[in-house]
Amino acid sequence: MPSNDAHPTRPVLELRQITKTFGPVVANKDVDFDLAAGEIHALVGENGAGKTTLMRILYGMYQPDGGSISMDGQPVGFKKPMDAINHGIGMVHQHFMLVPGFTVAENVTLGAEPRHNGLFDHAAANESLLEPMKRLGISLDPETITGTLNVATQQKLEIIKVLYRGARIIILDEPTAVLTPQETEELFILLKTLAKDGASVIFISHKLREVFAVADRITVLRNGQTIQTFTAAQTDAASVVAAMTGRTDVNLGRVQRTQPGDGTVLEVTGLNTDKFGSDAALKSVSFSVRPGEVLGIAGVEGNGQSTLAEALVGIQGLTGGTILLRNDELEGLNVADRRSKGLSYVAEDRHLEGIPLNGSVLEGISAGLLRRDNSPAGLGIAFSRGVRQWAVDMIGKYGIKTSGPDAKCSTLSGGNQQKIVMARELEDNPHCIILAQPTRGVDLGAIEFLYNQVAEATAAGCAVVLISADMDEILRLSDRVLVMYGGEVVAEQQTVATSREALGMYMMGAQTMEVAR
Amino acid sequence: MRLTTPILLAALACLPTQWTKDLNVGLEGGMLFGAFGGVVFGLTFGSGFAAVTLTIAAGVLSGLIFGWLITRLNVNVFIAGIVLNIFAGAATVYLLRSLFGVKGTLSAPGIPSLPTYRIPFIDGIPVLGPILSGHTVLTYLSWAIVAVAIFAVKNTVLVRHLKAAGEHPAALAAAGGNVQRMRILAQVWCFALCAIAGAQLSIGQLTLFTEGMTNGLGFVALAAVIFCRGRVLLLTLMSVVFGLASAVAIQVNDSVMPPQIAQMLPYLIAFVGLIVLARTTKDGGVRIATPNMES
Amino acid sequence: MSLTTPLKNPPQSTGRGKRSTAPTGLSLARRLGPGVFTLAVGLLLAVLLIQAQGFQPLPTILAGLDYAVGDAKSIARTLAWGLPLFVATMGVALAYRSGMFNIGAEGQIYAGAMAAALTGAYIGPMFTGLHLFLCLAVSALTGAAVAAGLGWLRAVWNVDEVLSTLLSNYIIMLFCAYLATAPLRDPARQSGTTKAVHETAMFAELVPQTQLTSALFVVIILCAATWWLSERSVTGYRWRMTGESPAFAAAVGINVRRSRIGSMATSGALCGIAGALLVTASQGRFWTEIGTGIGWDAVLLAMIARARPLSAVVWVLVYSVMRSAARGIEQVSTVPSELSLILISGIIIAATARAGLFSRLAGLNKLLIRSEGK
Amino acid sequence: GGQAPASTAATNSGLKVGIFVDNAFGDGDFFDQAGIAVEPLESDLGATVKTYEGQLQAQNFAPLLQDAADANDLVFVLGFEAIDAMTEVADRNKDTTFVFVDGKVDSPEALSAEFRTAEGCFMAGALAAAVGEDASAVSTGFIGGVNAPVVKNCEGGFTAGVSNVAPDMKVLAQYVGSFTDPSKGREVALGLETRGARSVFAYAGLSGAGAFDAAKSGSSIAPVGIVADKSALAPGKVPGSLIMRVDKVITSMAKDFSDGKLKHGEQRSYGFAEDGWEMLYDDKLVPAERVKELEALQAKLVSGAVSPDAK
Ligand SMILES: Nc1ncnc2c1ncn2[C@@H]1O[C@H](COP(=O)(O)OP(=O)(O)OP(=O)(O)O)[C@@H](O)[C@H]1O
Ligand SMILES: Nc1ncnc2c1ncn2[C@@H]1O[C@H](COP(=O)(O)OP(=O)(O)OP(=O)(O)O)[C@@H](O)[C@H]1O
Ligand SMILES: [Mg+2]
Ligand SMILES: [Mg+2]
Repeated sequence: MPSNDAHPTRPVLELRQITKTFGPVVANKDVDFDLAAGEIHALVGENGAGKTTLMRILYGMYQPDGGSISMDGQPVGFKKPMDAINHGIGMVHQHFMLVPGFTVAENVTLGAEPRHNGLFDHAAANESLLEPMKRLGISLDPETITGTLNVATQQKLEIIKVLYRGARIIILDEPTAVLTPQETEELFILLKTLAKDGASVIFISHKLREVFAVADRITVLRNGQTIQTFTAAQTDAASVVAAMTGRTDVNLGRVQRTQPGDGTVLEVTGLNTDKFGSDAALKSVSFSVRPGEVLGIAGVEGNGQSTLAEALVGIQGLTGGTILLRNDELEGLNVADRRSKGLSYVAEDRHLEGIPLNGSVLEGISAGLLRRDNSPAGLGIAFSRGVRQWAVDMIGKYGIKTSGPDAKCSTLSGGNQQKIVMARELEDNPHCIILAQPTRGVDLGAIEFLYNQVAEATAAGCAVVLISADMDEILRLSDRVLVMYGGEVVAEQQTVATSREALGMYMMGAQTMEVAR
Repeated sequence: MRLTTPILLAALACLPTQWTKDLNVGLEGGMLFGAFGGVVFGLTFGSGFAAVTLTIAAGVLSGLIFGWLITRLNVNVFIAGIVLNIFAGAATVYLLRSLFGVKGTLSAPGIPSLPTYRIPFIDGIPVLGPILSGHTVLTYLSWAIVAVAIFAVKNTVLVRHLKAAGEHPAALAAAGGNVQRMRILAQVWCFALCAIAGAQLSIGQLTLFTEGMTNGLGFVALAAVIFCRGRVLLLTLMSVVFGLASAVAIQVNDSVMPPQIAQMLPYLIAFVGLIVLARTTKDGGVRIATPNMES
Repeated sequence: MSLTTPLKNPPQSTGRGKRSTAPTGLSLARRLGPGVFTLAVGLLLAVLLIQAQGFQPLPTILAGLDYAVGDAKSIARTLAWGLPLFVATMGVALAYRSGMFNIGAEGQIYAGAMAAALTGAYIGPMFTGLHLFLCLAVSALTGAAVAAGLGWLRAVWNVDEVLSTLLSNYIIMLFCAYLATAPLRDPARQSGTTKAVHETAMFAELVPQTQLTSALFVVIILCAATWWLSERSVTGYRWRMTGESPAFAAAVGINVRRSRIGSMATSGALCGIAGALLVTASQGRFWTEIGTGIGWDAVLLAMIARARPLSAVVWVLVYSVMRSAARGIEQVSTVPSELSLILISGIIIAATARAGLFSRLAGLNKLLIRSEGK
Repeated sequence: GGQAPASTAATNSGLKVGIFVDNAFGDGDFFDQAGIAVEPLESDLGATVKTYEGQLQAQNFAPLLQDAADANDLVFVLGFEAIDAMTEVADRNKDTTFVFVDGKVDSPEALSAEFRTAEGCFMAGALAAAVGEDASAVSTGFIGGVNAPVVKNCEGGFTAGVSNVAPDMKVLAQYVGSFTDPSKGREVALGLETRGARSVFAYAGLSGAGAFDAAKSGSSIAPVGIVADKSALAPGKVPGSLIMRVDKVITSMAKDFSDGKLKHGEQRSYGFAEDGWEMLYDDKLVPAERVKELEALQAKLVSGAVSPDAK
């Protein structure tokens, strides 16, 4: 166990030999982990490595099958989250744990409401926020409805919530996934302030850049086991990646691709729409994509990227503008007709739109083939022997790990589910494909495979619109980047000529600031 | 007013289950059991008070069982509700026949009726008097529950936890709340109030039990709950509207409108209201938690 | 997505866990297991209820079964009773499969029955086959129109179909009652009945004195066709995907609105035909209580069959026998025939609670083993 | 343990009588009135009686009637909904005699026994008017189940009866729209009360029970009973009942059958003269001279001196 020079204090928290299985899945196996006072300790690992599980055990949400937890040298056991909370552990979950319809004050005090004569004490609740807010140096109206706040503020609210409960060990599970680089930076300042005050932070992230920016120590999990604990100052990204993947040849740089061709495949002018769910409405969005080109669309989520994708494919109606695919007008067409014209779409929410979660692999993968079926009234057989054989071939070609075409989609891992989607969409031989968050929740190995498939498609002349919240993805794969803010395209950059920071500025709406200056 | 009380009570019963997103569509069945319980307990103990108390107790017990089924055993609440409606229809007839040997209606001199009370001052006021006064305890109770509910929504931790259990159960659990307890509690409340609503029908308004005597009232109440989207005052208003519609339906003369058409009124209002609701609110109609057929 | 305890519907964890733990040799047992379990619960319930009435359970049940399936005539009678229910259950199941909770079957059956009764009575007499076809077609159209309207409201205006179909039951049934008691009442009759249909609008009896008519063949064809449509055809695939995951369907280019309206219309048509069978294969006219409860039976059976056509057919068979047996039991004892409805309720709850119950038991077992180990 | 199930096969060699009802016994009304006949049939005629309940499941009517035909010589059928099924079953079981009670049936095989509704309701109207007059009411109420000919017929008789006794009294007629909804019946009764009626007659099946319930729980309205003696439903409130002697009709026809006096296809009609109807008065609520008047009126009705038909 490498000791930490920066924090010579003895550990406030020690996890020893933690084991947890879910049926056949071993999520944690003999995991060791310790945490010192005033330390920021990062926990990294690929998808499904067992990070969340370990933290849930620590937080009393799961009971370990084996192993022990001790705090300040005393063995402890948490049967439910309340036990952990009472021991000063607070958790900011991977998904927000905020009730959207509640006010800020109600959310922060949920589960530990100040009471007066047995009734909810509105005044005391509002007041109790002041101290944590002062500590973090932010201010919020306690009466605001939480659902109306932006994600960064909600993230801060989560931290206020943890402080309100008096936590001295704060767990953050992938807190930056939804933040812009600048917002991430602000969050890190908060975390460092807290650590300086003597609190300990466990920080889970996939993004090594962030880990190195904030952590004192880094522990790597792989397949549910502890691989190594590094001192951040004494290691580098390559060693951590090697520990995470068990491979030394992982390419984290730009994907090898052919040069885009000439002409235009997709030409979008002046798109306007209404609001789409929680996403912004589009305001005169225009762009074009060349054959073989990858156009990246960057932006903080909620700035119209989802609306754009759904508007292009025809799920969301337009209030104005034109979409030309190889000079065919698409605006008036429905999804099926647009697809027949050569448009493909990888939806951002895999479980909702990408695959039929409870359906079979066969049903998911052959949607493209069956769309073209025009037997009278659709009464012909859906899955003829030919279709089945095709599906089996695709499973082989894309290396989809499954027990067979009749397996339920929900039994596949995220990466394999995404391969089903990719197989279906790419095998349609589209002229243009819209990729929305194509590798979200997919691990490094599968990502590499999927990128290579995209590269192959572009080599064949397919135009790609790549919508991604992952800046690395955009920088690695795209030729050109558009940045969206508030439903508008606020910047266009050549990928090789821009930087993460510059894009980050635009994502925050910096363009308007520039104009103001 | 008389017709409003059971609708209002049933709607209030259902409200917390809407908060916890376990909308109980079995109101009709719950009320039917309540009505049956009121008559049976009344007949055995000879007192209206005992009848109501025991019926509520039975309701609480059923609520616990129902809550246990839908939380611990993961029975889909929609299926459970539909089954409850059908089960109640069959079971009350079964019991009626096997315990009392009658079919259709159980009416016996021994069935107590709940006394009605007049409110001293209001009783004298010309128009309001007969509307507001001269009702059973249960009617006044229903008004009291409305008041308490309005207060509770604003000021209690319990209602917050109930709502959190529906809106974001994980958040409540993570904050140390008990989601399952809240969900079960909502069902217990639902059954207890349905029991009262049923008792009001069988020994408040009448002193007899008839097969299927709820006659769709539970579904009307359900419609009221769906319209109100969790708000108590609106719920009360809707219940009164439906109550009035039913009253009009009964008193309207054959020469004005055939009785069958008149009886459609509450359902038609609910149906049209449903469409209006879906058209006017942003996120459209409320989905009832229907099961996934794969599960 | 996967959270712990508070998650209301843990994402398919149970099904998956089973798949990978159970040895493959047990696969047949596992597939039959649920059915056996639920039937066992039903049987247990029956024994308890009959015993509570002071009768010997087994002989009573056997007497009931003898009444239901004792000889060819009994079987024919039982089957005859179930004919409309087969069609209605298929209809409801088809809609469920497409994610449309059509609990308006009762109303659609009434509408269909009324349509068939009017077509049978006011048109014709004419060549039997044609007249019957006309009756079925008109009621199918009527049921389809009603259901498609409600489906349209759901698909286009997002009006929750659970509530709208529910309310439509009352509206339609009251309207039919109005028609049958006032403008279209058979003047020679006291109660709310329409005129009797012409002989040419009645199915011929197959087995004398049992009411088992040649409608049996119509029912078999309809069941087979529904199965093909729902489980095998491309349209069925589109509808199922719409039900399973509307967002997925929309994203891959399936017309979700069309699927919803189409499946509702087909469902309504089947329910309408079920209503027509009540008239043309049994009653010969419409009357106000003609189909009481059949729609709800269909809803329950479709649920218990989890909307699968094949298993729906099996459950309708089982249920018809139960109903018939309950009637037989009523004749030889004082056990009310509502017994069958109570049993089916118990069976559904048992079936839906089974997974939860077993995983609880398994958990308990594990706990016991572990505490012994310590 | 427990009792063994009964056998379906008849053991007695005497007359076998079946009574089929389209709904079920235990209604405290029409069907139970028929059920009274079982006892005298068995003791006086030595018959074996079996009962069949259709439970309003129309699909069961024909099979059950077939069962009844197989097991009995004489089958009484009660309930309008079963007419079709009965004519059909009667046609193909010529060795069994079917009698439809309470209505006219056109069938060469089945017999029918009709109650002259207007005649009975006339007396109910007379009683309601008498009670209303004593309570100095200007109107009396008539509650109908559904708008069917029998009910209209009854309303006519009722109105005639009222105007015979109290020519100025208004009849407030209201239909419930259902025979099975007491709570609506109750609301209708209360509505009639607020419109000035002090007596009411409900020809509305179960829905009528609501009127008795209203009276029992304090309403000042006096409900006249129908079919059976209804005084127990609202003790001290029911001035009298118009009793439908279904039992007498059944026993007398069964007797005629065993004497060989029943002809297939025959249609019989019952009124006060044939013991089909009977009036029962509560002398605590109706003064003796009123009862005398009413009995005199009934005699005139039987003799044909007054007509029960509405003017
Ligand atoms: N409730 C559960 N039931 C069954 N398996 C589970 C459950 N929760 C987690 N797992 C499995 O345990 C393993 C570890 O999951 P965990 O969520 O801890 O991974 P993670 O490292 O947090 O991954 P990610 O980076 O995707 O958040 C995975 O294989 C996951 O599928
Ligand atoms: N809640 C759950 N219940 C049961 N099994 C689960 C659950 N969540 C995940 N699994 C299973 O655990 C396994 C790992 O899932 P997970 O999505 O974490 O994989 P992964 O390691 O991230 O894979 P990939 O790299 O392909 O995304 C899969 O087989 C998945 O089906
Ligand atoms: Mg995780
Ligand atoms: Mg994963």
